[in-house]
Amino acid sequence: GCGGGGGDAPDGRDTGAAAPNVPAGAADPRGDGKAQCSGVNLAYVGSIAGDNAALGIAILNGAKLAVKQHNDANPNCQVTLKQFDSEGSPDKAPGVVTQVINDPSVLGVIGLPFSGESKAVGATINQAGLVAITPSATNPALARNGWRTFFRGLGNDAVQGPAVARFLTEELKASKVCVLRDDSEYGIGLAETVRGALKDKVVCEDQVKTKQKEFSATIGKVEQARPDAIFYSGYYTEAAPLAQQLRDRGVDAKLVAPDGAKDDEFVKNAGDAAEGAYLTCPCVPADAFTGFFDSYKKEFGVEPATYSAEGYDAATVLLKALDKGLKDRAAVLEFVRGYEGQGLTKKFRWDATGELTETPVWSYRVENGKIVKHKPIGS
Amino acid sequence: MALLELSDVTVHYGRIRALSSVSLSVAEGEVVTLIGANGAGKTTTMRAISGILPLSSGRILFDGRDISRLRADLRVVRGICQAPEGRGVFPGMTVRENLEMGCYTRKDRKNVAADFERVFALFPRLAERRDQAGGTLSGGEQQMVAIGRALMARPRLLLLDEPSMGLAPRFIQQIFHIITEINEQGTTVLLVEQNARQALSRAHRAHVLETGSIVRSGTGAELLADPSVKEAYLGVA
Amino acid sequence: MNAHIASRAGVRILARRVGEWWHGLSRFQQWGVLVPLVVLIYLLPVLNPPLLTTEPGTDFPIAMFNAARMALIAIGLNVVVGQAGLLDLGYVGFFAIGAYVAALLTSPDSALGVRYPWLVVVPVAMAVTMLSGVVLGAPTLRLRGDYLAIVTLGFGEIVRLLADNVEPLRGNRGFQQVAGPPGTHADGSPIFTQTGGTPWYWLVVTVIILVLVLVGNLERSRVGRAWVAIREDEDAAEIMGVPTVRFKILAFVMGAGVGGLSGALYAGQIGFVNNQKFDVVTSVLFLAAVVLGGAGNKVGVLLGAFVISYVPDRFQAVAEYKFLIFGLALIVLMVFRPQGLLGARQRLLARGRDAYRRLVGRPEQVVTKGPTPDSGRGVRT
Amino acid sequence: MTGDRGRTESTEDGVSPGGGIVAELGRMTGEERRAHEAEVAEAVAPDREIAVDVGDTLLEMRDVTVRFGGLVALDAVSFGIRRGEILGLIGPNGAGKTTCFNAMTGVYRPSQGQVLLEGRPLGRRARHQITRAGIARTFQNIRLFGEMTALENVVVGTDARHRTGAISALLRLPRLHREEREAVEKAMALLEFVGIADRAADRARNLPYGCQRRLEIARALATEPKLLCLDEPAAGFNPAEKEELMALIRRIRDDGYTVLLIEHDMRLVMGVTDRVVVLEFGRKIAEGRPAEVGEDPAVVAAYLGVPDDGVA
Amino acid sequence: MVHQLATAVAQGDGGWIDFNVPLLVDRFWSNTVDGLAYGSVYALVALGYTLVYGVLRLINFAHSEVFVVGAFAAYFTLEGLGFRPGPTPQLSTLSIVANLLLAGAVAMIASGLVAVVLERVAYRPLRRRNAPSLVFLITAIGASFVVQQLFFVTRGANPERAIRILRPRPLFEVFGAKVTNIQIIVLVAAVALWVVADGFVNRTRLGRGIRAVAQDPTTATLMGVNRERVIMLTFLVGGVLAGAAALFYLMQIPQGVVYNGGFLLGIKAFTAAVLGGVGNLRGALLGGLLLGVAENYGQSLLGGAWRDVVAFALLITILMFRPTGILGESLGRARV
Ligand SMILES: Nc1ncnc2c1ncn2[C@@H]1O[C@H](COP(=O)(O)OP(=O)(O)OP(=O)(O)O)[C@@H](O)[C@H]1O
Ligand SMILES: Nc1ncnc2c1ncn2[C@@H]1O[C@H](COP(=O)(O)OP(=O)(O)OP(=O)(O)O)[C@@H](O)[C@H]1O
Ligand SMILES: CC(C)C[C@H](N)C(=O)O
Ligand SMILES: [Mg+2]
Ligand SMILES: [Mg+2]
Repeated sequence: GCGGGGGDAPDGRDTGAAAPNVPAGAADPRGDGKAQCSGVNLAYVGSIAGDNAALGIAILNGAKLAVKQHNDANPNCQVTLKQFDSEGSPDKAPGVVTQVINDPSVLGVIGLPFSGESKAVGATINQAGLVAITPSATNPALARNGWRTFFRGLGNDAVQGPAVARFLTEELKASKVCVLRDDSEYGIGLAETVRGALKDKVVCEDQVKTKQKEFSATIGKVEQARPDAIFYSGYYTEAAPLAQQLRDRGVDAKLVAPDGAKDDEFVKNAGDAAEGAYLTCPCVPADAFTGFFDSYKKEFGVEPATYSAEGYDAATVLLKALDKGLKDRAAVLEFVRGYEGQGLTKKFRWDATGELTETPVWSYRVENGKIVKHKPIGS
Repeated sequence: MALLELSDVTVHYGRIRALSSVSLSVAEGEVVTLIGANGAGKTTTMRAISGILPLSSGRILFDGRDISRLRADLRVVRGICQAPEGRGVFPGMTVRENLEMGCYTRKDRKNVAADFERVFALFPRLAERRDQAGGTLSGGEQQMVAIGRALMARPRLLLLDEPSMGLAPRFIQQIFHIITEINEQGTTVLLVEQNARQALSRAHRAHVLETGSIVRSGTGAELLADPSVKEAYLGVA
Repeated sequence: MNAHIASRAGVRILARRVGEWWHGLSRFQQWGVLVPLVVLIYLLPVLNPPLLTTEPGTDFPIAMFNAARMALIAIGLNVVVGQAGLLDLGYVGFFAIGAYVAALLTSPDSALGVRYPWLVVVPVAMAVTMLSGVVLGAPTLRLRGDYLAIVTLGFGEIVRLLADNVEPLRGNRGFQQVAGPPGTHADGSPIFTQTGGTPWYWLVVTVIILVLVLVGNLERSRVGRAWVAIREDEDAAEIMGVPTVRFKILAFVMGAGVGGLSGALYAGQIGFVNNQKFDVVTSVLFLAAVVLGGAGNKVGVLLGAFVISYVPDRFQAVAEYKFLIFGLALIVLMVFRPQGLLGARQRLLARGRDAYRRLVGRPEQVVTKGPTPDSGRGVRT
Repeated sequence: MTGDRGRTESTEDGVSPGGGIVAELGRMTGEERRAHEAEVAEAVAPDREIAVDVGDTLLEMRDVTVRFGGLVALDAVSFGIRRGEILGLIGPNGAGKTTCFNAMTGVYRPSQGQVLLEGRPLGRRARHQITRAGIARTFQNIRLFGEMTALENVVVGTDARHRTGAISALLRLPRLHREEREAVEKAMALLEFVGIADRAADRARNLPYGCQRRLEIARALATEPKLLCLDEPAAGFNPAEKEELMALIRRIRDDGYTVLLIEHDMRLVMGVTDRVVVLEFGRKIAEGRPAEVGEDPAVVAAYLGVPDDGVA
Repeated sequence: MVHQLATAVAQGDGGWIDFNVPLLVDRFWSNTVDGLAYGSVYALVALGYTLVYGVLRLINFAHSEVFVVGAFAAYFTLEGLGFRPGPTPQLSTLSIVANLLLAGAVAMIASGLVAVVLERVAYRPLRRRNAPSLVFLITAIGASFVVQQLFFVTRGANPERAIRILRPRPLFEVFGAKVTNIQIIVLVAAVALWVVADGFVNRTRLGRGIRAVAQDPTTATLMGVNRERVIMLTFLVGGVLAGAAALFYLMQIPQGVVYNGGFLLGIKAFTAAVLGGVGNLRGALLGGLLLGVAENYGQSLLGGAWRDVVAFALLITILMFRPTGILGESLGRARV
């Protein structure tokens, strides 16, 4: 449902104060410290060194933190978080997932972060009966494949898309929008919903390709259409140079991009061009969860990023299953299916397709070279 | 003193021995000729002297200094230049540029123009074709380029590997005149020829190669008269 | 340094000895060696030998399947590059076409909305690829040497870019659940799955043996000789009566067919096809397999393919460095054995061994490439 | 035969000719040898009707002109080659002799004029079709398949006459076996015929120059040509070897082939040809019997030069 | 089935290819200008391919990595000079020029050195062992992997954050197309470098040596040409040009510093070399500029996604009509 946050925020700047604090009763990976288990592990599968790795690493670190806290607190239940680099790409993921499936000690997967790779391997994971909680893949169609093992730890783009459209028209007052997208499952899907919601406000469209660095053709189209705002549906790797080249060419339409671009890498790579850009995300600002924020920063030397908290939450759910002494994949699957509990970011309870019921969306903004939270824009 | 001296030179192609213990010498100012059947190792000898084939054993002295291990291009600097079998014309260079390559290592640039004239006078055909690409020349024309190019180097020792091959009879005679002439001007010549009668009659000394070894040596006249040489290489005239 | 040279010479002598020993055996004795060897090869994924294993980095049966698939590709490419001497840098294009045909005909993502059985799909994939071989070959085979190479490279890229841009080919998103061969175990679970490499491996090895026999037959016939003649001197070949264009297209088509077949197999095993796997680098890896093994030598090419596919899988454990190691391995191997792991001597006469023995009293000169006067080897520096 | 003379190398690990037909040849008596040679001749030209139709025109050059940019390499050249003869084509360097060959074998297309084989214009036929129609040649700059053995080189020539398609090769149908066996027999006989049988198993590139020239002849013969074109076959031969080559050319003709010969060695030309055509600057300047042509002052001036001593 | 596929193709939103002629017309001149500037990068890299190809008949697959080295070298130099990713600093013209020159010089030196080292490590041993030419291709690929992976291992998969010291600023207009300061600098410098390289190869003695080795290495040796030195020199010149190209590339695409950033560019540059006639220096320049411009027209007409297709389709078409490239190979072919 869409009851939540957006309307409540009195004014964009100060919503930080209204952000959820560590919610009462949020699940803690440490548990009671008496868990007993052995030979059971979890796996993170996602981009570690490949494209858009920063997004993946933020998640991985969140999960690592959860596992570390768990292991420190539970001497009799030492869980290893095995890491598999899918390089974020749908063609690499199948091979990697095969590895994971063929490792019998892995009882649950945190991942895969991106929609494209998730789609490519969903059926295989399903066949293996291995539960996988994605902390970030947002393509709505993922949940409609009938995979029993697929669980999404956040809102999908069917929520984010309309929120973006509303944001563009209501908040930014744009009446002419260019919708640009990349060629990923995620980019295409999200652009589709945004376009559907914007209807005739869309004055130009174009598609860029994964790893593209030169965008003169796209910019030519944009220049011709003279939009008030540009929505780029894709990841930061392409978003950054695109933004920069748009500005170089003197295009000054407002730039909006989704969670795929919400990373410091975007700001760093786009240089001055990122300034003032808006980013949307079905993720909750992590700075409010002070405990998590501090331990993360202490552990990794950097602040938590986009989906760190979601990664932490997903890992926590799976750790709970292991703490119960579950020893096989089927049992863990059943456990997650019936799971109900508060996490850092939201309440976790999945429907039959693996979707959550509570799904906030926020907007962020680049100010002085930093991404700062802006306001909740939907749920 | 000998300008060039090969002692016990052995050369292999892979596992195949092409020269076994060949010793020969060429004195300054001489014309020496090598004759032998197909595959006797004449070309191999020339290549070994020029340094494009490594020796398996033996030594080559040039001007009293051991050049057995000297790089091929440095031997050219020392004054050894070869007009190779198969001509080796640079196909994409014009006749002029090909000839120019002969002077690649020459220091005395001022005489080059005169040498061009000399070569063009010897082979008027080349003068006509000076801007034609080497690769499109006829076989004989290429042979002229190869010889002309070697002359352009003004070497101390000129190695000619079957210079008459592919030339019209008129030019064959001319080639032998040229050999005599440049020899008289002070160039030492080592000549491989199938045209044994001509070669022997113009050579000071000659060697017969058979299956990689020297089987007979002597002055040109001696070998011309040698019945076994006559039978094998001169043809029953 | 000296030891290094000595060991190098040692390797060469050993290789020669083995070669001579093998060719000295009678057909019957050769079979006696071959059969157990083939059995051993079939058993590899089951044995999972300790030193050879790629685990924990990569599942061993899958690694073996990958190697076998690479071997199949290498055999196909070897027809084009090794035998006919046509440098093909776009072989991946054929591989891609095979994979895409399989995907289009079996994936639920396909706009065609059909799910044909695998056994139908494979011949269709091969046919389509062979056709594309003609399409590429016919207009471009007049080009010589490296010009052909760059055109094939362009062809491979165009195939990939079409996959990128043509809407129904789904670009980066790709096709999932591409079908594999039919068959279920007794308990009803499918034999060919994405996670089980062994059945796939057996399938591919069987296909390889079949293809080897056929390609070998071609090699020792007029066709194989025509290919080598074209490789050696195209003008002269034509003037000696070899219809060069026809044989070049034939080489392309043969190569393409095998490429398409391996593409379809690949798509089935991995279950997913998108535009990312079909870039020039992949093409170049295929080529590396051929050259590393010894272009023109079928057994060599198998070995080369094994190395190319195995090294990165083996070093998965040090994932970050695997391509670095791989690159170094390529250089070192090639510097050590420039003629390929096994030399490139081809036999071009049916029952040629007997013929030579009878006629000349010794086998043909099976020296691997030695120095030639034109090689400049003698140029010391 | 000169095969034995041609052999040079002594290999270190003792690979030597050993047994086989070649060694046997050495052990034959004169009688046996002649019988064997008859056999060889039979294999080389199996069902050739020797010297039928001698005299009609096999190949005709009709006003053939070849231009390279502004350069006229052949200028309206016309001459005919009669079946069964040995025709010499001579002329100074760059006169257009090789260009003539190239025009006949489809390497160059004449800008004007026609080449007719047995009265039919060759037109725009592809090179391999011209070979199948019956013209074979050797090259002034040797063009062998270097990595193939001598035997294989010749077998490629025989392939021009074979019908094995890709399918029968793929499946080893019986035709393949038959043709393969025939091809090897015939190729071997041809190698013997030109005198390099003992080198059958060597790679072409490793043969010395002279043997390579012989191999080219064998390969050309293997295509069963009606007309054999030899471009300076004696280049790189010594006089004794030239003698043998003359004999070989004569035998080729006696086997029923027609031969067109480019050669600069006048003794050879005078010795074997029936007629001679002389080119200069792309034009025909003389045609006739060798003795006549040799005396023609224009030919002497343009080509032969004033004899220096008795040697050619 | 074919029918189904055809309908599926046609239905993909409004067809998957549409011809946007108005856009092409509208942006014709600006496409031309951009294309020339971008094409000069291709041209400089293409020169390296063409030189090496000319001498060794070898597609130096590692040349794209030589380019990458140049890019990293330029980048690190700028970083070393105290510039940081993010906003472009305000600098005087003089200081911009000086910094760019310095970065360019370092890039050229680094690329030149790497090219020479590559030659030593990957090619020379093979030459000595008389390897067949395909093998060179494979070690080239191996070397390419190694260089690439060294950057990958040390710098990761993500592009370096863009450092820019010069922002594009339109200087003047040609037929309504803005020409920026960067484009002018790049074009002028590229052509100047080409002139120097062409003069070197075609007019100097060493240049003649290069050509001789290209056409017949053995005979070249017999004429006294030091083959190894010529080869080294060729790699050096090619590398230096690639280093310059890397700087020009970065001026236009500052995000381009990444371990595999040379790959596509390398292929395009090689395509350009072949397009012009490989082994032919003029061809490399022509091919590079032509490719740059044609790509831009193509992407306006058909959409950005088709940019690369246009490049390769152009190549294939041209080769079908001119089998040795537009200007033809400069190395003659032996006659039959
Ligand atoms: N590249 C090679 N590889 C192997 N063997 C070779 C090679 N070149 C020449 N030979 C062998 O070395 C021997 C000598 O050859 P060489 O070319 O020196 O003979 P030659 O006397 O010049 O003959 P010709 O008169 O035919 O030119 C021959 O037996 C030949 O087969
Ligand atoms: N492809 C070409 N381009 C330009 N000129 C050519 C070409 N081919 C041949 N020529 C010229 O045509 C003339 C005739 O050449 P051709 O090779 O026919 O001579 P030839 O009579 O065989 O001479 P030789 O006895 O020297 O072999 C020569 O002057 C040659 O330079
Ligand atoms: C990590 C996220 C940016 C991933 C993105 N939401 C996707 O669905 O692919
Ligand atoms: Mg010789
Ligand atoms: Mg000629």
